[in-house]
Amino acid sequence: MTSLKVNINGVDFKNPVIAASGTFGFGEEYSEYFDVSRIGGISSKGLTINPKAGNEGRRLHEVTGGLINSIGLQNPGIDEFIELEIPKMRSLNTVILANMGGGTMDDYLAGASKLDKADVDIIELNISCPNVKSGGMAFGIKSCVAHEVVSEVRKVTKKPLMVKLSPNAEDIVEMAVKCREAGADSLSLVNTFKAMAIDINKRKPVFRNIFAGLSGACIKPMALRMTYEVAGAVDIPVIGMGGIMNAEDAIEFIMAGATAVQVGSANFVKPDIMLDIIDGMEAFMKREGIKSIDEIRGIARG
Amino acid sequence: MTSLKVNINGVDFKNPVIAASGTFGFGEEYSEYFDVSRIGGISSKGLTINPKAGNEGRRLHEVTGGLINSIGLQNPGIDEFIELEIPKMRSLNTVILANMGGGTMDDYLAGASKLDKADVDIIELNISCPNVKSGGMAFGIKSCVAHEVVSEVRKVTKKPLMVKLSPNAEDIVEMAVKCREAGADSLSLVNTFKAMAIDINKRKPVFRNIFAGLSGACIKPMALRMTYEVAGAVDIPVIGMGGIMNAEDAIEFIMAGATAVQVGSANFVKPDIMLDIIDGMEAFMKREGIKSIDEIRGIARG
Amino acid sequence: MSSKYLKAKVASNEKIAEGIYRMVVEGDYSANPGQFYMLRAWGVEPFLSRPISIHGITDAGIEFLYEVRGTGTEIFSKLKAGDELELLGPVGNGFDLETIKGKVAVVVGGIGIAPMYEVMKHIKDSTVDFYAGFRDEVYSVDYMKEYADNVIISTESGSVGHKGYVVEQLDASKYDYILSCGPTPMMKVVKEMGEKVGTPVYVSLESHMACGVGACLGCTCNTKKGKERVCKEGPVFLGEDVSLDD
Amino acid sequence: MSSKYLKAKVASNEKIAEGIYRMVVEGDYSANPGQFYMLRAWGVEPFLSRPISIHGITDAGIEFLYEVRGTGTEIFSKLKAGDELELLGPVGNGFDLETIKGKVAVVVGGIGIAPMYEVMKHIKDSTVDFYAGFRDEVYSVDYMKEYADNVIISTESGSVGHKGYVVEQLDASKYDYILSCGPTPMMKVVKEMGEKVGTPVYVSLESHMACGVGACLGCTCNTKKGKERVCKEGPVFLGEDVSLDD
Ligand SMILES: Cc1cc2nc3c(=O)[nH]c(=O)nc-3n(C[C@H](O)[C@H](O)[C@H](O)COP(=O)(O)OP(=O)(O)OC[C@H]3O[C@@H](n4cnc5c(N)ncnc54)[C@H](O)[C@@H]3O)c2cc1C
Ligand SMILES: Cc1cc2nc3c(=O)[nH]c(=O)nc-3n(C[C@H](O)[C@H](O)[C@H](O)COP(=O)(O)OP(=O)(O)OC[C@H]3O[C@@H](n4cnc5c(N)ncnc54)[C@H](O)[C@@H]3O)c2cc1C
Ligand SMILES: Cc1cc2nc3c(=O)[nH]c(=O)nc-3n(C[C@H](O)[C@H](O)[C@H](O)COP(=O)(O)O)c2cc1C
Ligand SMILES: Cc1cc2nc3c(=O)[nH]c(=O)nc-3n(C[C@H](O)[C@H](O)[C@H](O)COP(=O)(O)O)c2cc1C
Ligand code: FES
Ligand code: FES
Repeated sequence: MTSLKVNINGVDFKNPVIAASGTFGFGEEYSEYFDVSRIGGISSKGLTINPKAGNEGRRLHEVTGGLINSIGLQNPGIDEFIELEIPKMRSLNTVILANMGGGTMDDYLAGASKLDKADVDIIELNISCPNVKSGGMAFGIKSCVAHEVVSEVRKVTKKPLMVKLSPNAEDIVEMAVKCREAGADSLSLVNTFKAMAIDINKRKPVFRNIFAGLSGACIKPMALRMTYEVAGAVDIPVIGMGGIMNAEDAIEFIMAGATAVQVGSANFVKPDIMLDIIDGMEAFMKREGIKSIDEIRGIARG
Repeated sequence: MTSLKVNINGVDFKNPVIAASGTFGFGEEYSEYFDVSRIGGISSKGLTINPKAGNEGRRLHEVTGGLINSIGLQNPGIDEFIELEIPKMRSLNTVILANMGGGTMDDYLAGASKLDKADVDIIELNISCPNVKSGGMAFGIKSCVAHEVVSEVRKVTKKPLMVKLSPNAEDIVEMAVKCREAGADSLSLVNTFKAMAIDINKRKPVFRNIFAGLSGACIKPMALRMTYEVAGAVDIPVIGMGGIMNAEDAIEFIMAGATAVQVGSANFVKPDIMLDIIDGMEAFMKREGIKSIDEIRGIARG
Repeated sequence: MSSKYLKAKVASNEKIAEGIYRMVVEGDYSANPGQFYMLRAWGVEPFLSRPISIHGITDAGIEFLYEVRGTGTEIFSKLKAGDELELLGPVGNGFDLETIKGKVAVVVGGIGIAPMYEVMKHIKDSTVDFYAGFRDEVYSVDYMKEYADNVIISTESGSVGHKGYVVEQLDASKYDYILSCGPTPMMKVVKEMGEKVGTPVYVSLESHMACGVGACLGCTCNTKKGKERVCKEGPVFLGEDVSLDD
Repeated sequence: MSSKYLKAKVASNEKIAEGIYRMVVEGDYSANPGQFYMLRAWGVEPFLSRPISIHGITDAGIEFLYEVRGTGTEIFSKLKAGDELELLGPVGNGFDLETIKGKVAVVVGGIGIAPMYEVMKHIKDSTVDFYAGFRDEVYSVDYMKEYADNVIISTESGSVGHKGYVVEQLDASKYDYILSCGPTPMMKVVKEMGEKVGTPVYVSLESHMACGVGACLGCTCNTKKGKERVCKEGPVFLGEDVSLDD
């Protein structure tokens, strides 16, 4: 019997394949296309304490092996999420991660307090959000800033707290260590890479904010490296992501030390790609005589 | 008359398209395939004071939109470069950049002193090399370390000094500013991104050194972003590179503020791709009625 | 009309004008006119699927009419009978053909003609005037005539019909409803003409899309109700509800 | 024998065994037997071109024999007559056929057979024993016989010829020269057999390649003279000069 089951911070997952925040809505949109209950979990679109309209102008730009997005955290706000979306998400019968962002410390704390009482399994704290106070540099760049946010959020919730790291961090390993010290129960990485594109005919940046976030197959080799480094530096579960397109990619992350993986942009390539990934992982394990995913976790670390 | 001419630190380039270090040998290998004198310049393969055999084991791994390499600076050493390669390079009739690396401060200084007296137009200082003294962390990660190397190298050469930045720098803007303060005449960026791959059948990293450098189309959106940021932070010429595959890409870098560009991995896709890029840039300029590349440099910065 | 992700075989794919192709894909389809599909005929590169409107649904399958613009549509243009295509859809809302009745004008520019064949086929108990503008070469109008009471052609080059823009031929006040699809500047003029005389105008918008199913929020436009998704609440909007400014 | 980068049309591309194809590409070619080409039939994805040996050069063009292993060779297998292919080459050194004379053994495993047809064609004033090992299905041997004095087949499954490994059939001491191409473990055995009895063994190596022209130093192997480039100083090396350890 091959088992893909994993446990993260006391929460049981059918398998280690989780839909990444912002690419899967609240799961409902995709439930028309496949049996969403088969995936390990869903990380909700990024939530903020107040509803957010998101960014103006172009929001997407395709590049080789991926895309750049500038959605700007459009979301209905945590209250509406709790009231309208959680019940629907629950009916999808899989683990719910509430992905939460914020522009100030207060936003984070207010959001976390509300989510603490909501019917979600894990809070995924997105620290890639621009810090309003420090001129827009994201919370996730300097470890000391991240440490402060995570410590404070830790105080207001008893839910499992997964901190989602930004690949733009100055030092991803130090960042991981600091977040763990500050009370993170698990870490997920990576968020999107800071990138840009220029429309040479219009002679200006494609995006209003100039910079936006790169995701997709193109970031995988870097995301895998960061996952490997972080998994070696902390003793809490690490959830890897970034450009995972198939079962082989997912297995690389597991062998690098990830407890589970998240799949984001790949959902745009094929709506039910996560089922292919789950089935492919199971087939690989059967072929190699691997009974539990624990047998290969971190195995490439030697 | 459309002119692609540029001048960098007093050196005239026919056009702003330069072959990137390590991807074009010393130029000779490609001269069989096209008229190499048509390109703006050649950055030599990375040189070190002593000959280097480079890394053992697999050196290349293909990924979506690019490749990961672990060559390990294999090169014949600066003496042999000066004696045997420079004369051949000169006969290719284009600008010569001597790309130089090192494992210690002494290596850099000894190398730069020799190159100072050699027939090269520009020294391109590669600070992405692992610093033997600090446990292998590259010189190009922390600005203070880079500042020290550049300052010292500056003292031993009067040649134009171009410092090649690593995208793995903790803060690429601060890095650029520090390198300029330390005496760099120009900056080139980016070198390869720290990445990795795992062979899931062998259950171990593809490369002996585990980590290796990512290049190719996949890195372009990040390299362009860094070029844009750096060009906004310093008043010396910035030479952009990273995933440039065609004329449109090259123009994006120019519009982001680059004085010239380098083309690396794209040479593997089509040996004479730099000619396509040069011709394409010229065609774009004609179509848009642009007489000199100066008219569009940095234009996307608003 | 439930949406699906499926693979199907190309039945035919012919060039009908310079850079314009009509492709028929095998299978059994049903959709609301004005809906579209996310199409794909490649691996990971280009990364995203391409939104293409339903041009027609017949017993033989589904028809797409498309213009070659870049990598994706270029690949479509090279597909041959028997090649495989991935389809996700039908997605989007389409036109509300229960409401749209009476004297109807359909105003299209260039490839904006694509969704309107299936739309006109389903407009009932109405007279339909079909206004079509092209740069130079005229296409698809021949069989469009089947469902139009009047066909009014404009070309910028003057090669066929009125020389100039399609909107120059339109008197919005003559109609109960106007349906429009084409370049944004054209739809903006039509929308304004309708607003001036109180004729409701429906526009079919374009936007860069990733998921196509409403999950990524990449394709939003500004409407009276705030941001709405072109792939979900759209692509068809009531002109007065939606902003056509970039 | 100067190297070029060119585009050429596929003349034919047929499956000759399970997963094995023979492709003929139009044009006028000349090369040293054992050299290879960097082939490409796609845009940027996959990123790198694929090294494929010259299987044969005829008046009709150049022949490649290849096994489908992954994305690149899969794309090759789908090419049809008239499709375009990009070729960079011929590259590498090839076999030194001025030296190789007398009693010659050619020892191949699987798709390692590819370069040897052109090689055997050009071995002059010699007797050539051709040892070919396969897993199960035997291919290309029929026309290889043209240039071989003796053909000795082995299959691991025993379906044809000797059941077992090809090297089990070989007595290195009988030959003046041995030429080998195939899986590294096989070539290692052949090299050692040669070294034991003093027969020079030439091996044709594989390596992951980027540039194919000697510029990137990505394909090096360890030789007595230090690192050498498989794409430039190789792919053919004298066995005793080169290390076959990973
Ligand atoms: C709802 C909808 C229906 C459409 N119906 C049709 C149709 O029936 N026939 C037709 O010819 N075209 C239609 N289009 C436009 C078509 O999707 C684009 O022309 C096509 O995506 C261009 O892809 P490309 O690879 O050829 O061009 P590229 O320029 O290489 O595309 C690059 C990127 O931009 C996106 N893109 C480029 N142009 C557009 C655009 N105008 N709108 C949205 N995304 C774009 C692509 O999806 C891709 O992500 C429709 C668009 C939308 C949104
Ligand atoms: C000098 C030389 C001559 C060759 N001649 C032939 C021939 O005549 N017929 C034939 O069938 N094969 C030949 N090969 C092997 C052939 O190049 C590989 O099978 C092919 O590159 C695999 O590509 P893929 O996309 O199908 O597989 P993938 O596994 O998708 O390739 C992934 C990557 O690995 C590289 N790669 C994979 N396997 C090899 C390999 N064994 N050697 C080098 N690179 C590899 C590819 O270039 C690519 O970068 C030769 C190799 C070399 C070095
Ligand atoms: C359109 C889009 C929206 C995203 N929104 C969020 C978000 O709201 N919160 C968050 O933490 N990450 C967000 N992400 C990042 C993804 O969750 C993921 O970290 C990243 O895309 C890398 O994974 P991938 O390469 O598999 O897409 C978004 C990504 C995309 C493409
Ligand atoms: C095979 C290979 C070898 C390289 N060797 C060097 C080197 O010796 N010195 C250096 O500064 N950069 C080296 N680079 C980095 C390139 O010069 C360039 O900075 C990088 O590849 C990004 O550009 P690209 O995406 O156009 O390749 C090497 C890159 C590759 C792919
Ligand atoms: S394309 Fe994703 S929401 Fe419309
Ligand atoms: S492949 Fe570049 S040196 Fe051989």
